[in-house]
Amino acid sequence: MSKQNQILGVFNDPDEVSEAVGKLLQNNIQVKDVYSPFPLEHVWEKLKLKTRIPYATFLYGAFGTAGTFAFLYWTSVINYPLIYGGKPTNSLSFIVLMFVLTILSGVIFTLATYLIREKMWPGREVNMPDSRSTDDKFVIVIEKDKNMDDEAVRKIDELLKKSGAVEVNMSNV
Amino acid sequence: MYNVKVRGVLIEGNKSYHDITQDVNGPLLSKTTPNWWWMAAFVASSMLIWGVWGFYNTVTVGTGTWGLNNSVSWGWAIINFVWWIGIGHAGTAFSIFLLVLHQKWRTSINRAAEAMTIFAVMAAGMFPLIHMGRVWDGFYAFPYPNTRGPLWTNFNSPLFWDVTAISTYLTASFLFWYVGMMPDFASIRDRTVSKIKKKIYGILSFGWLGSARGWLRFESAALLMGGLTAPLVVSVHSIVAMDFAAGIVPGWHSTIFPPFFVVGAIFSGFAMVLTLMIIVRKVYKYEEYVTRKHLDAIARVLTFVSLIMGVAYVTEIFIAWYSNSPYEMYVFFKSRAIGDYAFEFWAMIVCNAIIPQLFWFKKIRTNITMVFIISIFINIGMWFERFVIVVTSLSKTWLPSTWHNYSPTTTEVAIYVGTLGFFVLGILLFLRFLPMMAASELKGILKETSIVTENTKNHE
Amino acid sequence: MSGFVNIRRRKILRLTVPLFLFFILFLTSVSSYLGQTAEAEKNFTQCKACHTIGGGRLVGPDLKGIPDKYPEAWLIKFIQNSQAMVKSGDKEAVKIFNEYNKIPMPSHNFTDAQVKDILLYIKMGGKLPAGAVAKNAPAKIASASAQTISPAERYVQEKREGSRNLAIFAIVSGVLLLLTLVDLMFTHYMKAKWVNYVVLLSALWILGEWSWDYTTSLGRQQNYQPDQPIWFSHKVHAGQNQINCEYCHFTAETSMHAGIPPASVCMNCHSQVKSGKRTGKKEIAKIYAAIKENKPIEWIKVDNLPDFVYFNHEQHVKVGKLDCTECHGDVAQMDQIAQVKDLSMGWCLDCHRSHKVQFTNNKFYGAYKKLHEELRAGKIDQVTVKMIGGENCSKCHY
Amino acid sequence: MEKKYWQSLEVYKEMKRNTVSDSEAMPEFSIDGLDESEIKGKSSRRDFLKMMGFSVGAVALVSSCQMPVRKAIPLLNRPKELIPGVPNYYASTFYDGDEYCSILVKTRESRPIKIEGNDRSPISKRGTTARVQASVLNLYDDERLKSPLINGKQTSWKIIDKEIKAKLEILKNDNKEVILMTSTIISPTTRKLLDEFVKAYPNVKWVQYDALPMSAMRKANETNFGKTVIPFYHFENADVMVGFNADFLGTWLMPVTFSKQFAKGRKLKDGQTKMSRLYQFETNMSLTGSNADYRYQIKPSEEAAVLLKLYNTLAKKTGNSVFAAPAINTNVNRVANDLLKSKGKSLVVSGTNDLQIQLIVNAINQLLGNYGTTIDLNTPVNLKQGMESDMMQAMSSIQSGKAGGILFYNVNPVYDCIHKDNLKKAIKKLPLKVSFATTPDETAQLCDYVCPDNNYLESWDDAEPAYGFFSFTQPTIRPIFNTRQFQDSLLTWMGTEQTFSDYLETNWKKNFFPKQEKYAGFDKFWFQCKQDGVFYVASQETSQPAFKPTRLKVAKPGNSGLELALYEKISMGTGKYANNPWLQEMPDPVSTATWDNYVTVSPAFAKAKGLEQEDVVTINDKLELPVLIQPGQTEGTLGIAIGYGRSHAGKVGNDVGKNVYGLINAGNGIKNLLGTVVTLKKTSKTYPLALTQTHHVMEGRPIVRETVLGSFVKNPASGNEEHEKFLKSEDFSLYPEPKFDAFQWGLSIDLNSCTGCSNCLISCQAENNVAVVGKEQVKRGRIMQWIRVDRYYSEMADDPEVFHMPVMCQQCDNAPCENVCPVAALSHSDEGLSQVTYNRCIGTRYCMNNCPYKVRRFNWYEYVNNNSFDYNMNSDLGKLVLNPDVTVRQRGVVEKCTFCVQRIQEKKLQAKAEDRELRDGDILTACQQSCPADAIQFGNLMDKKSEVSRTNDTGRMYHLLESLHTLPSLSYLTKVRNKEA
Repeated sequence: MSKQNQILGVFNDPDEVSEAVGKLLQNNIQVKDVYSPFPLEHVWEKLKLKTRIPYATFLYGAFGTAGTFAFLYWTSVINYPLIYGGKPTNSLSFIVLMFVLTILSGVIFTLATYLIREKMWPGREVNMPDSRSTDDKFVIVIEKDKNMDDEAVRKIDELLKKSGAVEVNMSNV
Repeated sequence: MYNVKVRGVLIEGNKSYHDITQDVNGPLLSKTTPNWWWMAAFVASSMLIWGVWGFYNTVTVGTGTWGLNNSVSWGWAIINFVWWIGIGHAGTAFSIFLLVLHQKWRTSINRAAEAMTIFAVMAAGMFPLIHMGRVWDGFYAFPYPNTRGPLWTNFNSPLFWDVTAISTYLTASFLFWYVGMMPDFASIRDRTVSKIKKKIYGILSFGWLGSARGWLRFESAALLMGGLTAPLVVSVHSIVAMDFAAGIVPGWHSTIFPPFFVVGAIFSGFAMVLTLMIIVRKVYKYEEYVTRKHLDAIARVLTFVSLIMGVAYVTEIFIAWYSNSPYEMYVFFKSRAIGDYAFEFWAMIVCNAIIPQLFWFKKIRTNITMVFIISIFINIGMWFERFVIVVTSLSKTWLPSTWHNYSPTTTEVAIYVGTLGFFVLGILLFLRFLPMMAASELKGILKETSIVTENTKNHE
Repeated sequence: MSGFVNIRRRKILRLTVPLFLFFILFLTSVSSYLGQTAEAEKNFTQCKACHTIGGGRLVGPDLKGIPDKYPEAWLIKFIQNSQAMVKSGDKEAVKIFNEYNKIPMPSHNFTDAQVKDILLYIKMGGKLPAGAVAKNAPAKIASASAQTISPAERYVQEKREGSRNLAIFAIVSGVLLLLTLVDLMFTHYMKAKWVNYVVLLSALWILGEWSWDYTTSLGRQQNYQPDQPIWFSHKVHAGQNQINCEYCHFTAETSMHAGIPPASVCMNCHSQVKSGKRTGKKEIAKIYAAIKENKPIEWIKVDNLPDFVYFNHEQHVKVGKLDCTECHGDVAQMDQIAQVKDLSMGWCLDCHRSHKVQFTNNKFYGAYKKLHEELRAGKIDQVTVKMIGGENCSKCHY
Repeated sequence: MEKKYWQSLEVYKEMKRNTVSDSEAMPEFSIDGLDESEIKGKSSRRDFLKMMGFSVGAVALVSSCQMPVRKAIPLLNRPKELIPGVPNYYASTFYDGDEYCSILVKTRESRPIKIEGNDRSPISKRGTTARVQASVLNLYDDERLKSPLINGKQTSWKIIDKEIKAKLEILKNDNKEVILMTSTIISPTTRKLLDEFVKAYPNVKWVQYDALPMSAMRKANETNFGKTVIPFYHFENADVMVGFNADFLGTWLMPVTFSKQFAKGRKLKDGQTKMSRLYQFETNMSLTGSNADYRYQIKPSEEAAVLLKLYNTLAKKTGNSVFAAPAINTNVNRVANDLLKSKGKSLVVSGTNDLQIQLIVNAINQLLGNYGTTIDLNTPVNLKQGMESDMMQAMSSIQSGKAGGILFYNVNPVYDCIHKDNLKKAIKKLPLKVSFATTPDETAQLCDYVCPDNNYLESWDDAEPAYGFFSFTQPTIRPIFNTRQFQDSLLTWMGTEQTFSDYLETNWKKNFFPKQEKYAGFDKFWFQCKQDGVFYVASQETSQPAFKPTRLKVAKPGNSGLELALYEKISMGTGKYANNPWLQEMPDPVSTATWDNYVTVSPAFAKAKGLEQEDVVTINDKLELPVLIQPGQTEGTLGIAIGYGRSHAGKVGNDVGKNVYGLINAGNGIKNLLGTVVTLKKTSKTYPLALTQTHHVMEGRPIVRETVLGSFVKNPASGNEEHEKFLKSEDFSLYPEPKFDAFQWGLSIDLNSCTGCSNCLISCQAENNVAVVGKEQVKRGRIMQWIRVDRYYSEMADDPEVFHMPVMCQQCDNAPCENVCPVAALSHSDEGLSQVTYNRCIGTRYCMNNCPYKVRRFNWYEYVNNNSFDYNMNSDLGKLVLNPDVTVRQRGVVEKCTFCVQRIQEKKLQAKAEDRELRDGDILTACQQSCPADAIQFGNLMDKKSEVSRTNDTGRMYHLLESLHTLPSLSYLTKVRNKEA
């Protein structure tokens, strides 16, 4: 018992989960995380989770545009200007490529950022609190720190049960 | 918010979350591979082998083995290229457009559609390379640093835009597709009992957890990638269209081409999706997920698009007449309408503009067999469209002294059939080893889009 | 022969050092000679093969005092085409011809003026004022005669080793790369992940480096140094004996090909010089053999341009006034010729982009009105090859 | 031993053009210096080095960098005038028995690679024909005999000489006739030699034999003027020309000369508004007919009647007596009036070998007083001296057994004689049968001795095509094989040690040198002769001989069913060149067909008989030929080309088409190509014909722009209204128009001068290493020739007007092709050239689509070293003709006309090296250099005084498809027909 440092509330229904999270927060109990088979917007709202990926993506896109133009200009105006069909070397047709490559850099770097941020890579070992959370169960994880006595634990357990947890387990990660 | 009363149910038959997991993962986890799969795979691979022969023939002997000549120097290779690219549009169109537009009904189809995109675009991507005959020189088309000055590529050439656009498109849609699958890989990882599968799907899932924070980032990343890729759906085929529109060949040189091609692409793409899904839902018993409503929705889209196609054809012809250029007029009114390629021309009109109009009738729209047949017709019609554009225009250009007709050789046909084989084989492998529906997304919409089920009731 | 000449040459040097100061004074006073004698020196390199000045008899007579011995007009005629005179039965000519066992002196297409300069040069004992002498660089000759390996050759060797080492690196890093990947995916042996990533990146870098190095050398043969059918040393001929390049590569100024000398050209000297200092009779004998069997010598081409390139020596040597060494390296330092430059298209273009055209002193370029105006207006200070289409594909590819 | 390396191996006398060469050396031909060869595929550019035994090819061994080891093999002794990498030009003479032309031979590393026209010749004036251009390829023909043969087995000259001499002696002793059958000999020296030979062997009977003689004309002139000659014609002096089945621009007598003259009379340069007019009465649509202002279709049987009608009309108008003439409904009034208007400045010729016709023609010309102005009897033409009668005698003496031996020189009667079957049988019996053929042809097959003659590029000779016009042939290469010049053979058999080159020189020293005063010393004179290649002595005669009239009578043209009109193709001629792939693949200027002969029928006839193109029909129930529907063919007549159906021509020419010499109309012992009556039956079979053009009308597009003289005089820009419109309209382009400094190369083609003879096409092929692709590929629209001579009919009807238009790369300044190449293989040079870099091309073929002129050619296969394309580029010998300055394109590469950029570079370099500015006319493109009509001008458009700028500066100039605003550097001048609007 002493070793186990996590309280898992396992739910069947997404709505109940978000309610439960709400209750827990009201009783200022820190919810470490919520594991679910699909995204739960309400939970994010309740946990006040934010991400800054969109800003990053914008930068990547901007870089793509600028970089492409710089490259095109350097290659076909400065480095080796060749004349094709009487067109000026610095021609409108750059726009097409700038457009496409903006998207490419945006997509690739966004993905990269996401993976890095999530520390995901092929073959990373996982230890899920409850593997059913990729199937049909929704798991609330609560950190059990030293100063948390059994009373507190029981309270949490009760709270979870009340808000519809089908089972409440202790586990250690 | 999605309203079941208004829109009707998207997932039928009282599915619980677990059922979905079972239904999606089932085929992957089962040890036995169904016989129909083997048979299909055999047919597909024999097609592929014939294609490989054609490819070998081309590479060793030369493009002389094709029916092309100095006047008509683009033929089946380019036609098929454009055709495949067109088909390759459905996936992205589905997942991304509908994702951006929050169309919930896409969830059960988009995964398969995206897979289709990947393989279709791969099939398409081969053609420009084969078309050259000397495939080993293909790398010249990329601007890499070299000791030739350095000598770069011609950034004005639509063909170069093409190379860029298509590789971008392939990359983007592949990544998007893969990212979407990671949660489902995880789910398989956690369900399977076999050690190997666990390892493999574990690696594939990049160690997915499904925590709230993870989901948040995942959702935003996915949405961003989707949002970025969305314009590609338009741009890629516009650029393909520019291959022609930027050329001065009568019958090509027209501003209508980019939108016209994009629409055509979506047209053929949706048709191909229809064709596939009708088969898949049969063999995998997925009627509850891919419901008649889905098919109906697609059918409606097709009807609308086919109308646009019809308008496009008429516009083209009108402009040809309006331009009062003898060259344009000859191509449209002599060469196409009554000339050597009249059959292809009229086949195109009938298959694309007329037959789909049958969807106006609910009877036909709801009759799966009819829908299937019509979708096939559309695919054929779109192929003819590309034939008409490429060949008829080239065979009758500016100087009558250079006019020459074109007909394909076995080598060309073989290569085309080969890519069909490749495509089918790809889809089969996808069906066998990858989750063919986005389980997580399905779960996400289950509650709000299906009739209230038991397991949710008793908690009230 | 080479050694023989060398000893003589050094002796001459010592002998003529006192004369130096005098000459400087003299020549500066008649500086009008300078240009000519400098040219005369260049031309005289053709004579050096068979003659010395005060160096005693070689293939041909020692030229010391010759200018005074015969009337100038006669000498001019003789130098220009000795055989004609012999045929015409000129007594003196025939006498010399027989005296030097019937080895005809090849006719030289010098103008009378040039011959006069050469005669003057001989009068002067083959010396020039300091400035010119530096060009002549006796020091270099001294060092060249030593058996040490020349800078050019060392450079070539280093390059070869360099690329070999890189290849080894590449293989090692490839293995490392594989290990890291396996570890990241399956074994998870390495606990400190960053090590994996560092290895990963550096390995990729090295592989990239190597593949660039390898791919760029494809279809190229920089540092190519084949063994020739005859052990022929440019160091001896061009370096020590100072034979002018165009004496053997006779068409460099008149044709697209610089010209590999026909055996007959070799015979100009080797009909007499029958053994070399370092190779003895063995190598030179091959020439005789070739001629006896009437089989041409199959030299191996060293400087190979990439395929599909039209290169014209006349354009570069005569019109462009390029020095041979700019492309062929310091041949005078090589015993065994190697391709020093990589002869890539980029290399060609770099020169075309930077090199100044003989613009104002060739009437042909008069046609470029706009450029001339800009020059006059001072918009541009020089005309590079690029400005007159030096980057056009059809300059070299058709 | 000394001599060995101070003298060259073989001593030949020759002179290098334009540089006085002091050397007497002829280089060892086969050891080439100073040029690397490369492994196949990587580049075949210099593949010519791999030749014969000596393959100095790449020894592919693993060297330090996996590169093939390339050898550079210098000559043992370099002859002074041979500078490797620098071409030498030798003035020489082309004469093949039918056609004469004075030429320059371009040699590289002492290897003839190109024939050019000799501008110093007063006869051919720098012009050539396609056949002359292609003749260089015959030098490198794989079929050439490598050594003398006895009964088909190789042997040495010593042996064969001994045997033949012995036999000759025997025959001489028992006084058996020996027939020496040669083609027409126009070489005075050779004639002298032959006379001496006949003296040495009195039993030898010398017969000149022509496949297509012009005996009728000689006879006619004999009757009318007492001179058995062919007169010299001056088309340039004629205002009105009337041709009767005489294709004098294509194949008749001296096409080059006549083309030059014809063009001269029709040039509208520098404000000239006078122009001659050509009427053509003919059966087939000939090249000349296609250039006629007025063309009338007549049946062969009607020709005489029409002529007589013309004569009578003229006679009436001039008050001379008329002859009874059969009724004929061809209207000749217009012609008659025109002729009378320009009396003494007109010319009537007939190509028909028929005495009656030639007599009438003479009478008409006499009536019009053309003798002395447009016809010159005092400068007779020496071509075509063969007389059927001599041949008949020879035949009879062979058959009767009077003859005991026969020698064939430059003739192939077993192929092209009418009685070939009897001949075959007859000569089998003869004890001595010698052939001097260069290839084992049909006749040589039957000979037990074959003494292969040199190719003319390996021979010494002189020629006198027309009285006083001398011309010289000198070797440009040492005999490649163990062959010997015909004349040398004769000399040997006469027992003299002298070589023919000495014989020639001595003969000139004795007989011709005294005829001139210009040069005091013979050496100087001889040198000059060889340098110029020609030498002219004016004839002393001034007054034309008196005309003895004869009674003109004409048989009534019986309506005798299908009449056959055989004709010579400009490419194939009499069939000597059947094994020349260039000529086989050259499209016929009128029908655009390659690789075959066929039956041409009129559209109406085809409709009536239900014939389609390519249907196979039988002629006289035995000869099967495909049908080609030919607008302009006379109703009720058929046309078939001779010169096909060779059985022993070689790998290229064997069994191409059908041999129709048997159908020659030889009634009354005179060979007449026209008038044989035949039957035609349709079969169910079809046979593919490889035409380069499948659509024949302009669809009302402003492609060839034409006007008539009348409106041209009023407004030089008439017919060119499109161009006016183009100039008026503005703002085509987003981008500024390209600017140039110093050079912008331009080429202009005068559609009025161009006759469509296709000489440029072959010249270009020779200069630029253009591959031959074979019939199958031509049929599939993959012909390679860079120049395409488009031919349009005004309508696909029975009597169309014809347009010829050479189309090559237009070198557009706004080139559509350049924009679309993804790999930058195409770009624009600072001198206005649309440059193509072959080794960069990856073969997307986008440029080909986007080129509105469709002048870009794709290498669909590897055409070099590929056994499925077994033409000159597949044999080490054949590759010797390749031009080392031009890349040989490999498979999958797009190629096109480059304005002969290699020539531009060469001349620019020359100017730089000589420190002078580039002169206008320094650079001559291959097509321009030898154009017999001077229709092509090339030069610098930046230089406003240059020829091309001035030509463009007329109202007639326009660009092809200029509405596309591609801004071509190539411009055309409108065609002007001299006819009423």
